[in-house]
Amino acid sequence: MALGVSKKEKIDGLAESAGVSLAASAWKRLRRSPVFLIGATIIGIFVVLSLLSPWLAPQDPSVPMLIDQVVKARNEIPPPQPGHLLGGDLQGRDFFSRLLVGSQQTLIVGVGATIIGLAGGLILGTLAGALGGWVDSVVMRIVDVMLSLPSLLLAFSIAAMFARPSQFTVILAVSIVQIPVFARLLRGSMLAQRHSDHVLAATALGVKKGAIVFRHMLPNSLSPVIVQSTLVLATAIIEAAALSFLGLGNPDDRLPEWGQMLGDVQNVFDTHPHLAAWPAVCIIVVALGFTLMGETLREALDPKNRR
Amino acid sequence: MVHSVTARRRWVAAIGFLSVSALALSGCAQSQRDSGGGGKEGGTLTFGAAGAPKLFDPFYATDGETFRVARQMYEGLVGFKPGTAEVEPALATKYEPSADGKTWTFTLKEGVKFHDDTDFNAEAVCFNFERWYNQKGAGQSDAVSQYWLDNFGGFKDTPDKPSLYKSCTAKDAKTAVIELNEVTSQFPSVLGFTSFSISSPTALKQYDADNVQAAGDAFTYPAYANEHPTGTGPFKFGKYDKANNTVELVKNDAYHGTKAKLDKIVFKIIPDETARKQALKAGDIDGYDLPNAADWAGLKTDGFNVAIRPAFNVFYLGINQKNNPKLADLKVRQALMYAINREQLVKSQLPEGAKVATQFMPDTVNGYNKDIKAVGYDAAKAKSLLAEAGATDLTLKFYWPSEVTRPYMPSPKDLFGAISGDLQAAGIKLEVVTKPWNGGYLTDVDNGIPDLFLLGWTGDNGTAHNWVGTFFGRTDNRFNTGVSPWGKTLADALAKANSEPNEGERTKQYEEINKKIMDEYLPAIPISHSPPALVFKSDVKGVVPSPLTDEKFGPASKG
Amino acid sequence: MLRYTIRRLVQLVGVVLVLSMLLFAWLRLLPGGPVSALLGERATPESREALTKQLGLDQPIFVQYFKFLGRAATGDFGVSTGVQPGDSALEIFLQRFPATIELSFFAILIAIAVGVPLGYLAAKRRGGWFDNLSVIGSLIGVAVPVFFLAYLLKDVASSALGLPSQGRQDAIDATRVTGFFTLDGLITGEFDATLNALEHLILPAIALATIPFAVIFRITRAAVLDVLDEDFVRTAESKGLTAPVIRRRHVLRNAMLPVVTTIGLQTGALLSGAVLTEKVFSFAGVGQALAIGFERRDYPVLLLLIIMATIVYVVVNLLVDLSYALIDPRIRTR
Amino acid sequence: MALLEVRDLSVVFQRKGEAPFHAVDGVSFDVEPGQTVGLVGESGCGKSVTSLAIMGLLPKRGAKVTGSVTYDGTDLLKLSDKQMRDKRGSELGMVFQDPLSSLNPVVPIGLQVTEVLERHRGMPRKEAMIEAKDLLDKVGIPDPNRRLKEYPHQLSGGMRQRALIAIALACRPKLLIADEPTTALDVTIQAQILSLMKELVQDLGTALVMITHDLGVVAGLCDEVNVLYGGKVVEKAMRHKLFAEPRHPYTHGLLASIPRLDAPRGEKLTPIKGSVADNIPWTSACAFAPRCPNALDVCRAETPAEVDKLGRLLRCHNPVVPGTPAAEEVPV
Amino acid sequence: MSETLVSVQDMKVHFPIKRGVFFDRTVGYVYAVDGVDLEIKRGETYGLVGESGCGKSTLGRAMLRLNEPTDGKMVFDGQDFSTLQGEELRKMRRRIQMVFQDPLSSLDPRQSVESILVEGLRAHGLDEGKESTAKRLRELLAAVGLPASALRKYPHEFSGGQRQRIGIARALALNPDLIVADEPVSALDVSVQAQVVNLLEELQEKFGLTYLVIAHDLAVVKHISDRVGVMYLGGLVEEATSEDLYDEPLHPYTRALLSAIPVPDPQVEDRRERILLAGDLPSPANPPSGCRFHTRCPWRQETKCDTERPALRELKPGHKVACHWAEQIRSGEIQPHEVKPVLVEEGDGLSPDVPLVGPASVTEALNP
Repeated sequence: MALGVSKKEKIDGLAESAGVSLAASAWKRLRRSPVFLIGATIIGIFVVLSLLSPWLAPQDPSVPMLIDQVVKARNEIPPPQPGHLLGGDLQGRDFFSRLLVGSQQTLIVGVGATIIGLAGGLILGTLAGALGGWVDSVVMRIVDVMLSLPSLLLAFSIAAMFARPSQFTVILAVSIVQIPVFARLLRGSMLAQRHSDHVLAATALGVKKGAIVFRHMLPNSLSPVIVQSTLVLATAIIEAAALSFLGLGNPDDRLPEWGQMLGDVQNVFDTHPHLAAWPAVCIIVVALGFTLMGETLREALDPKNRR
Repeated sequence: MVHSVTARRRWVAAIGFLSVSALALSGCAQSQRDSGGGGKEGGTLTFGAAGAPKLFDPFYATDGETFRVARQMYEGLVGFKPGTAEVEPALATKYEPSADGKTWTFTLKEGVKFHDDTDFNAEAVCFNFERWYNQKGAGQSDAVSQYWLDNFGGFKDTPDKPSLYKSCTAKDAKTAVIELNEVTSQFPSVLGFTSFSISSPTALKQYDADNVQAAGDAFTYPAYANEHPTGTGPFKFGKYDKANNTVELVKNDAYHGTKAKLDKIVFKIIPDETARKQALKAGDIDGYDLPNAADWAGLKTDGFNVAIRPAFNVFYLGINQKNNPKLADLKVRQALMYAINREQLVKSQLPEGAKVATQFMPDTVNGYNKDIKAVGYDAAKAKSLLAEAGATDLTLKFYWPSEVTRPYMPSPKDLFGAISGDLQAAGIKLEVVTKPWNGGYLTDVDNGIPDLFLLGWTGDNGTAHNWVGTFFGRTDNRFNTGVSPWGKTLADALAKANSEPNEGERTKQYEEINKKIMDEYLPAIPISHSPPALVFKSDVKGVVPSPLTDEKFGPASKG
Repeated sequence: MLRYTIRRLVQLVGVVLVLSMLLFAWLRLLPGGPVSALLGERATPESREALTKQLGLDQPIFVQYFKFLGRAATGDFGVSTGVQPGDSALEIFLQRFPATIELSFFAILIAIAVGVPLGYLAAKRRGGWFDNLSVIGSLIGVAVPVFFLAYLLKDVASSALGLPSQGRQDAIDATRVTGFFTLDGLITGEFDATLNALEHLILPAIALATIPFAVIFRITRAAVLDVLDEDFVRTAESKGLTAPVIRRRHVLRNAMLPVVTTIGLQTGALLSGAVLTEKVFSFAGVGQALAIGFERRDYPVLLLLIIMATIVYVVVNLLVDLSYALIDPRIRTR
Repeated sequence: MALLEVRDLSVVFQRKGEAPFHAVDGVSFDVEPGQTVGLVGESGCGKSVTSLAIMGLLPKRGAKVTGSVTYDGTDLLKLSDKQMRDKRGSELGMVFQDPLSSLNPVVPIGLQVTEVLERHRGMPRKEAMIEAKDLLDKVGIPDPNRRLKEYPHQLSGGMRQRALIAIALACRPKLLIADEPTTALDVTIQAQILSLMKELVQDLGTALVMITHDLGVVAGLCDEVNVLYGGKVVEKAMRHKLFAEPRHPYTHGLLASIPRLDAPRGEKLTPIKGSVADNIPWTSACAFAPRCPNALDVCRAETPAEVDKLGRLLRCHNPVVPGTPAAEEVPV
Repeated sequence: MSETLVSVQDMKVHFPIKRGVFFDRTVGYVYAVDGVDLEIKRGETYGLVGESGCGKSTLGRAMLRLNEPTDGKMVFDGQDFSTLQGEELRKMRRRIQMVFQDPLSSLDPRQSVESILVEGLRAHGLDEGKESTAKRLRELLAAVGLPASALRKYPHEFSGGQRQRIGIARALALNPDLIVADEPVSALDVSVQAQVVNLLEELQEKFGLTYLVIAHDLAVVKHISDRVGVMYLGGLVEEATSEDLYDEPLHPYTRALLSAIPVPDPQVEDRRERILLAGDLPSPANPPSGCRFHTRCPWRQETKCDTERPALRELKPGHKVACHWAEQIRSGEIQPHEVKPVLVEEGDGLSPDVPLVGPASVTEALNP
């Protein structure tokens, strides 16, 4: 145990200027972390690209404008040429534009899955953590059932159950898997909060139950959930690719998504590796960005790591 | 790599010999390939199959993987000329219809014996026909006796569903007379289907062949279908090794015709297409079916023999007239045809040898109308036709299937991409729906939910009825042709042609129908015929690619 | 402990029943299903209807479910419609299970053998370049889609290393005893068969091992870091114990607790990865069956395999919990 | 010669991108053989860091230790890692504050005792076990044979601390450092442990460095007391002298702010204003100045020097005149 | 002034121990508080003292209904507080406030001091307007000796003593009659403890508060309290005015406790006779029969002690004790003898300090 150091930290903290909330001080620590900055930069570029991509893309990503250069019979696809930086894909669409625009759909999948998973988890976790008793039991049994399958396999199974696969079902499959994770995470910290002195103090003050839950328990339980969300963003993007790979993804590829682009070209991996490599690299970089952010965030928010 | 495997096998054989007695109970499998054989005679051909055969009784078979294995062991009364869809004699040396076309006399080949050493004769033929006609319970299911139901109709105890088949009489040992209830162009070519191969009556009885049970969501089959298929073909059943996913057939030394050159055929089940390719390259298999069109060129370069089958299928854009009244307008349907750049699509998306379809059957089918010319791509024309029909603001529900490849549709997604691009360019708005082939697509298409859909057909035989008859022979079909007045006309015309006993007249009628379909009705838009292929190592000879995928390995040799 | 085990097993039965009910209901309510699978594009409305009736699919869903349960009790989980059409689902599972166990075993072995020492070293050199590099490496390991890595290994590494790129395909001619190819060779004395089986295992196992490796590495690192900060390590130092004793008895033994749990969770979760890896390497295991099952909507097989996956996952985790109790006296004595 | 001579010991914690932090700032004291020396102070005064520095247990990275710690003629700070390991546990024993976290939870008590015997006295395991049993017996653990096989969580807090003491004394060290050994315990247990330590130290002739924040503990146990503030010794004297006449305002204030059991009820406590957080660095001032009722201008301008007068060491510009009551201060 | 404000009657708090194969059933109880009677008069400070695990905190929380008592009731200002439900209970809470041990954990780290203080006001509709609230907050801060600038700060920016002041201000905000202070100074540095102790005393004078101070430090309790109750294993063993208790402890446990506390005076220390208790506190899940203290009592007698639980009885005016032999011990008739320590079984996880909710499995605990 780095004794004196932790004490020193405490003293440092006290010397800080007025009115620094916990979040603000966590942010202060984050700003100093180069790893976080790398992650944040990656994500920043990714988000900006995805928002602007429809205007940045030199070509329409859904129009097979180079189809005359596609010859399936000889496994030929359009090579890079003026106006088409990376050539065309299997259907003669501009590959570079698809990569660019793909960032948008990828962001939608990641954010969508995270939001749904988060919302479901928040509802279940809050119910279980705030009410306890039989509600807790019921919620946790549901969570148990969901957790008794490895998560990716559960996502595959859920995706396979939709009669009509689409972008939305992909998001749903990936997000449902996250619900129990969020729920348990939240329940755990809510339960801890329930027994914490400051919640007791609020109860003793006569603060209403609802206010205690939403003003004290929930906000103080959110840190691990926020961290998890960041990590889920990465997972969702990777899992969406796995779904596509298994033919469980969004079959409609007019609006491209990286995972789908990667999963769809498995048959030509050996002959046109660049069709897989580009989206794969994009996915890896973005997933890494989110993970870096999540991990540094975890460190910054974890009281144990404040040393 | 190949070398080390070979060397190792000899070594194992020695050890295995010693350990066999000790491990007799474990059901161990010995080295299954003997690569020592050379020359044209003998040897083992290992063929990469995409799936496991469901069973070995051809009558109950419905899928290609099952037929592939069965057709090496069985023969029918008639067969198809190698490489064509033309009927030729097989177990029957001669067959003649009566004047009314309802009574057929088959003269049987003599000296033919089943694999169980019993005699093939007219009685055996009639036994087989009666067996088929007398299916009970689960045996009557569509999923089991599909080919009988499709081609002969009902069974003996289904009076509400009459059968084409009436009776079979063994006039003498080598003459069987079959009576039909009505005339059809299909007969006797249907007897060339592997389903209607002749089995040994003794074995059928001994192994309880008709005992099919529906269990849960599937069927279970008797011992005959699983372990004791007994036909007359050049190969006999060896074994089905489920642990290793291989089916083994051995040479029938008592074959009545030219004996097989190979000692053994091993069908090795490799579900993954890429894996089959790699297995071929690694020398683990000698050939496989349905190589990805994109790989053909590469395989050829690597010295493999890509055997392209004559295209015997049709890929079409299905139109359902029911939901959108605009689609009942011929102009709109024609606009769709003009809008699609079929030339381009065939060139870019389909394998070598694919052709634009001018009608709903390939040119090898009787009744193909040579005079029909493919309508060229003309987006402007499409637009003006739509305008004429007052359908400038057309929105169509366009279905395409995921998770499937079909010989006529190697990559539905890419085909959809090309077609939808063309349609949109013509100003048609699309509401795209994708469903898994076996997870709702077929059901929805059958239930008439889409406006446009992608589908196709692989022919069973060379009769026109098998094509246009199947598509439009009734009015409540997938295209809902009954919505338009001509739907009934078309169905009637098809029924009439089918029951025309005179072949020349029949052909003429079909040619006319085809012309009308394309000019006046246009119930759907034929797009292409694309050839599937097989690929073999260069030392494999003698397998003739068949439009019906009716490849016989009897004449094949290796090395 | 026994009480706990029984309790967990009872819970497992409950979970399996609920799960099977949900899966069954859902699969039955889906369009398509067995009828489409059996009839294909040749289906007509009549034939569909007839077959539906014949298979009893028109009966109320709970009737169907109880019938299913009854059949399941006798080991009949239905017949495959897509993976190996016509084969019984149970047979498919039994036949493929050893392959997946073998693959998972080697994958987790690799993950542990590399992850634990690396994690320990990184923790010991916390903040140093070795630590930073390996942490970033592990993060990248998690960020790479498994199947992409598998393809890289298959297409690039296999030719570079001269290893077979196909799993379990061409090792057919050895004597089969247990279904575990590596073991069979050892039992029958066909050592080259074992060697061959191992060759076929290496690349898929590496692909499958990446994520467990990354996770085990990071948990080990974190656990060691935590333990290094513990008071009892300081006590051990104050006793003047030698570094190896402190490492083994005081640091690692305590750090192992979360690591073992993670290993268990990862082992249980390997099946997810196996679906992807086995598909890429055409490795004839349960994962491949699942992959094909998903693709071809083979519901009987999917139903059984998913339930089996659940059982395996829960049992593995139970075993881990129990092993945890073996390591940690605080839990053992409860 | 003293058994332990600590001279000008300083510990500076240095973290990347942060100002160095002087946890211990020039501490000097001696421990004679058999003597008990107290280090007293509040949290953050550097007393624990001092003990860790003596034992060589501070992290190598991030903590810079200067000065000298001469034990039996050798400077411990100059010893190699290996040499230091030989000393720890055999000649230098240490007892920690939290007996639960200071014992390895997954190793039986027996092994935790025997391993030190095996290491330093080269005993085989069997023999060590017998010795361990005797040790547990000696520290008052009932049924020692059974306890040897048990794990820390199966023992009560008091028993755990006894076990820790047994471990620390297993090799009969000449010096025992006890870092708040009773803080985590209840008073009745504290009394047991303190009396045990007193007894054992006397029996073995071990010198004891007692680190605590509790002046009561020091009053009953130590021969000499060092009062630490902000990493420096501010006052040092024999215990009777120190308690009778505390001269440093901090010592004086501490004594006045503790409620005493034997004081009549109603007597007001006199707290020291502010908290440790109000410290200013020693560099050019007295760290205690902001809280000091006696503070003069010089206190904020000049670091007070250590003055050794009449057996009392004092670091103060304006010491308390003996007999004055503590100054009443408004809080904050 | 001597009117009774709080009356606790036969208060019991038993925590069920649950386990089972299929369903959790109760297999035993942790007898955290097991029949306590006490009265607190308006304006006085009642000190509750005892070692950890004796149930003093549980009793305090049960009185506030922060734990539900198993049995018994608490009458507060003539009203039965134990039976109040819902909104009535919530309203009533305004009058009884609590100060916690750990000043940091009892303050919501995400709220500024202002919102911490306003919360209680708002809950009881005392938040009447921006102006008046702001004024009230300034008053509160002034009362506890914090600058007004503290309002915008967050708890982690204060020192321990300052945080405890915030905690006290929060309790004060509602103008309570009773403040239950659970170990109010034990987490603080020695030099700071006195500040808080003095503050509590000042506030009592200023606002006429009644205190229940719960602490393990007898010196602090003695200093601050008018009357002191000593708890051992869930029950009161002695109750007296603080002078009385110190001058003449009647219960053997109290005697031992008093003798164990070190005094910062070498002269006193050198002279003192210590009564060292053998062994540890028995587990409250399995308390000894008869007198709970008999296993460690140096005055234990052959009869009665291990069979009969002594009741709290008044031995002399205002001085109650629960010991069968109190008179004899007092008179010196019974002399202490040596006691062999009795093994105390720990590690069954039934410590009352550990809440009985937790993850269902180890994996659950470790796998967020």
